[in-house]
Amino acid sequence: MLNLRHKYVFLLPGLLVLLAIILFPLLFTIRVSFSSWDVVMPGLDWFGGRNYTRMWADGRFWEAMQRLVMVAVSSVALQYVLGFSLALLVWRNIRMKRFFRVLFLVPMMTTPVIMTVIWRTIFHESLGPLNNFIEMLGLPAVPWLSTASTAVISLVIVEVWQWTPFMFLLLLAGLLSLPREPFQAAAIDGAGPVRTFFNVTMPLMAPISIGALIIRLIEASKIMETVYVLTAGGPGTATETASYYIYIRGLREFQIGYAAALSVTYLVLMIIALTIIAKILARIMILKD
Amino acid sequence: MARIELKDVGHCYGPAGGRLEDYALQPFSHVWEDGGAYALLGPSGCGKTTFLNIISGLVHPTRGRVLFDGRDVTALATAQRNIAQVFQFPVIYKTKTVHDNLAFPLRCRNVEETEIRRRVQEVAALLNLESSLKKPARQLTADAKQLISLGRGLVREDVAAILLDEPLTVIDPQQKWLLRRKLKEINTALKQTMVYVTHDQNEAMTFADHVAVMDQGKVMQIGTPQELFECPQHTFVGWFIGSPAMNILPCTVAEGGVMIKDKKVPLPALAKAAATAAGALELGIRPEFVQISDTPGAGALGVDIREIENLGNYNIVMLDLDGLEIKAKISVGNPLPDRKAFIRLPEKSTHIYASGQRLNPGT
Amino acid sequence: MFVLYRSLKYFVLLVWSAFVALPFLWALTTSFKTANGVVSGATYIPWLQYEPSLEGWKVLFRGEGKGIDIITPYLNSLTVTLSASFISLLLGTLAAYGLSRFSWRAGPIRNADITFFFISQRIMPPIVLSIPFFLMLRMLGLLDSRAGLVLVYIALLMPIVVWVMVDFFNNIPRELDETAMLDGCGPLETFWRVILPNCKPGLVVAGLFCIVFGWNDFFFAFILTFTETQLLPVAIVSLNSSVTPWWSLSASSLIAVVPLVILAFVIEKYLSSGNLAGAIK
Amino acid sequence: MSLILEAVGSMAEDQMHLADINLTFEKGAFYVVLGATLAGKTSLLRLLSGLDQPTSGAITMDGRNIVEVPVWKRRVSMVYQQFINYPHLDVRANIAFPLQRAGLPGDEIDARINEVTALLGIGELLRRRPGELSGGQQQRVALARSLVKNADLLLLDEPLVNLDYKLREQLRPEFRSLFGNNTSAIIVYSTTEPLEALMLGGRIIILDEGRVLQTGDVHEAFHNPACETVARVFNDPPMNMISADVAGERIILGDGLVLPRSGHLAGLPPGPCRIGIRANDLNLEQSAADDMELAAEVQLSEVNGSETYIHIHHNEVSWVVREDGVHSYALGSGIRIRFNPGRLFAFSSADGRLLAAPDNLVSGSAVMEG
Repeated sequence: MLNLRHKYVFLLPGLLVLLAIILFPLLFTIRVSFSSWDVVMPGLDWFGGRNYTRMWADGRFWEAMQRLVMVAVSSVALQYVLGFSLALLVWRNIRMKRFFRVLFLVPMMTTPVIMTVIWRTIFHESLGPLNNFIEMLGLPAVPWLSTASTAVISLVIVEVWQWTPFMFLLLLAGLLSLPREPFQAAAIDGAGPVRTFFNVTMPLMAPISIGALIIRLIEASKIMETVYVLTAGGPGTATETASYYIYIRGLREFQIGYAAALSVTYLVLMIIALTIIAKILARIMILKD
Repeated sequence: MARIELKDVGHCYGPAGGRLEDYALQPFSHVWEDGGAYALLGPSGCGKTTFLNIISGLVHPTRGRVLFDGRDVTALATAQRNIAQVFQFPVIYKTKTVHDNLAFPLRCRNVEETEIRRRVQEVAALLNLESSLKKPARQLTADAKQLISLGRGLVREDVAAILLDEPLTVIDPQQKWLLRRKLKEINTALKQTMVYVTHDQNEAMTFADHVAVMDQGKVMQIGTPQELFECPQHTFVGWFIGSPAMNILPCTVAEGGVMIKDKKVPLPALAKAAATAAGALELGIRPEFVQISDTPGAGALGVDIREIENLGNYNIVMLDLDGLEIKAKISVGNPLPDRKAFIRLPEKSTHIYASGQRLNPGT
Repeated sequence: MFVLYRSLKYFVLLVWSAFVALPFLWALTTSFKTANGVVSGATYIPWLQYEPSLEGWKVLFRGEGKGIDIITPYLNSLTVTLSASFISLLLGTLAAYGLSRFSWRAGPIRNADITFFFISQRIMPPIVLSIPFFLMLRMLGLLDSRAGLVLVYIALLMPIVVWVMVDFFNNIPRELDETAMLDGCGPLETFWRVILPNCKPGLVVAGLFCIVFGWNDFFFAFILTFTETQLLPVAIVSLNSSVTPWWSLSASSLIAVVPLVILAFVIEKYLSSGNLAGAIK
Repeated sequence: MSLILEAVGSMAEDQMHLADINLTFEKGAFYVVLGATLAGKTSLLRLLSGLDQPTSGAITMDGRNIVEVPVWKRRVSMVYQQFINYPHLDVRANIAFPLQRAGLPGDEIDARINEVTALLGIGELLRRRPGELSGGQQQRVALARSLVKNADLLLLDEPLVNLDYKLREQLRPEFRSLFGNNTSAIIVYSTTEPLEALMLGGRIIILDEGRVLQTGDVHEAFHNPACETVARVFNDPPMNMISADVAGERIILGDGLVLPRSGHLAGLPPGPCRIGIRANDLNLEQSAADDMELAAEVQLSEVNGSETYIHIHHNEVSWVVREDGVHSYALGSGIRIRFNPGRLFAFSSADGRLLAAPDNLVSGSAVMEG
């Protein structure tokens, strides 16, 4: 690698801009988390660790964290399975290949909140097409957004609709870059589709799969806009995710200090969890030479 | 193990029935006997990959038929043809051990486990892979991985032919000769029909008993390495095989000899063969066979020595015959004339070509 | 067996296609309804099941007071997205080149760590940043302005650019840079004259991602702007009030979403040409 | 103009690439750097170009330290083994690129491009992009771009290695005539192939494991390899070696082949030594009365161009015999090898130094120089 003085011209502008935009908010948040800043008394006083002790006992926050993990993991897992299956279906030559590929990419291009608004009308208990369809089949209508479990399922459906295309895109790009020879070799060795998938396709796709899973887990860990539009956390607190709960505390109730403490905890937990997941995935899927 | 028969096989990637020149592989017929070591040789784009794909079943030829031991396999897919193939880049199942890699084709065919173990042991012994059977295959070196690819073909008893597609591309230059030797050894020991595809003259000539030289979709000559070298049937083969290439000299026929640039060379048999031939005539002789001396004599041609390349063990002498360049290869130690020299072209090592095709003086 | 497998394959493809298309088709038919058409329950086919009306579409272009003005937010979204994407692309590409071509050391920190720092910004939940951003923009007097949003979006989009471009540069042989330098180009000239013209596919892909993520952001626009500067998603979601006008909501959603759907064609083209594969590792 | 390397060393990531290099390059001369893969050839060329900086030692041009001069201010050209051209420019723009950077006027650029493209036979390709060209054509374009600058220093790093055998055969003589008339530049050409070095001539620098083993005239070095390693590197196939013992008036080769301690070997000190013989000097037929004879088994016969290399094995001997023409020998068949004791090399078994070399046979070089 070259070592030139000019190199700073390339890296520094971007690095400094990013540091300036990110570093201040981060340090500020950490500082605020030790203050009692709220709507009554805005300002940076010293409140010690009391926000953190309050958080420790805040069942609603930990429930929101658990729910986040559940929603994120289940929706990403579904996206992976569906995205991979669809990618495999349109990978080789089929009729109307381009049509399917373009169509399958479309949802990720659309604005999540806007599409969620549409989904809300689809899930509407009495006027929405989903229940209309279910009733046509002679089944009882489902109260999609008004009971706890169905609301979570609705949320997962919207997430899957929106983001399976992203998984599909990354995995299809991966499949298209695979060499042909291993597949020919497997055919020559007499392997059927199942054997070929587990012995050739999966091992070759492992690095790309890990990348795609991690990227999607990172994005999914931030779920909140969908919740805001679809259910507003309801019914009750049944669909509150960590981000959404922090939003309520911080920007609805203006408990800025407490929200900051939640934010810091949330961020740290996410970094730890994602690092561990990345390591585990890498160990399971990638075999070191 | 099988005899491979090609009957008027040709392929065209465009619409069928086009002009013959558009064929990626021009129609031809040939038989590869059971157990032989064969090579397909030609520059990139010569059609050898199409040829290989027709045999392996990846490409179905526009015309003609492919027969394995008399059985028509033209329409069969790769998996149904009972062939094995070693690719340019090593293909292994990287999640599996060496043993499981070798066992894979047998497991796919539901062979009994004790039988699998026996076959794998046998093949591993042959390939010197016994000590690494328990290792994950991905940890082996490139040449060992190529042996595993080969081994997956060898464990099967039903294999009609083993195809090798540029198998030495990623092998260390120092290791190449060992792997070449292993391949030859296996061919000799097992009498498997093996077809080796390469653009590298040396590899083809080292491996195969019979080499098919191809150019622009046409099979130019099929013969033993020695035949290709000593008796090229086409000027392309004379140029492509051997280094330096064969001297190709435009000529005409005269009474009892051949005229090169107004100089008569006494090559009566060649002149007779070419007497009635149509097309441009050329004389071909390899630099090794050009005899050079400092004294004129019967049938000798006077030439100027233009340049001498001293290559340590031998000299390449560039000669000028009235503007025609002729190369001669002379061992060091043999005295060289100064500036002016006389060359002789021995008739048994000299060939005559009409429109590039060799004319046989025997007829 | 083969026929069964093939029918199954097309069946799955069609089912998923229907699932993907469902919200769009629903929005399309709803956009031609009126209050009557909506409250009578789910209907699908105009004329047959309900009387179609263009009211949902017309109201979007009537401007303030008389209807819902969609044009101003549209232009705001366009300006903010394009400016932020352009700046991110510029800074991110330069940084990615610096990371790909030169070696960096600061204590235990190496190239890979800096690259990771860039990319890791994507992990930052918007909610964590929202309050400080709010205060920061207020300090700078940029609250409720397009410039303020551009600044925020740069932090959001630059990581994506670095992610795509570092890998892209790593796949351009170093010898190309060296040849340019041997031919008399300084490092900046090398980058400008030789490297940049050869990384169009990477730039297109990175740019597309920027536009998609920028155009589709809702949260920051929601928190950091109020009345002066309204972006499209915020404008549309604000329709989603107590009495929801489903028809104009659907019409405006389709208008907001369609331009990016066209990008799906572009991405598919790059997908086939294999330019995307390099970006994912 | 002379370029001097003094005690130059190069390390990267705790790995030694070059050590203690002392070399002088003179204007108008042609240098071949010969060495196996990873011997340090590329490292050396990169130091000369200024793309890399040495970790120790000094590089001076006419007495001036040039280590700190950035690459783009030097007058250096380099041809890589990969075919490096600007993919976004057509052939003409590729070749014009360095001239435009140097600020030459348009008509001068046109004139130089015409000249160099005619020289390299790529006049027909000017409007094409590098991606549309064959490997050989791409390398010609890269070469044209390097030549057109009239640089002070022209570096070629194994330029033929990625081309196929017939193209190499075609380009080598072209290189020879291109570089033969050079008077104004230092040309350094690296290769792994002894044949290429011999064909191109000039002065040789033999590298192994980051050190210079021998410098001097190419043919002189070929006939008098400084040490056993040079003898291996500078012969293809590598020189055959065998351990020997000098006792009294006899030299015992390996497992008992005995030859008299006479002729050029008379001066060998008693005790163990290493004897080398070129594959070329092993024959299948008797050529002289005092030929030594050895029975061996064929391991493989390899065809190489118009020659056959026969790998043979006999007890501890694993040798290669070079034979003219294309022949085939069955694996494992018996074969009798003859050689003339007058063609043997002797090396010290302690440090590999050359002890004795056969007399140089009458060769063409005399004619060439005449």
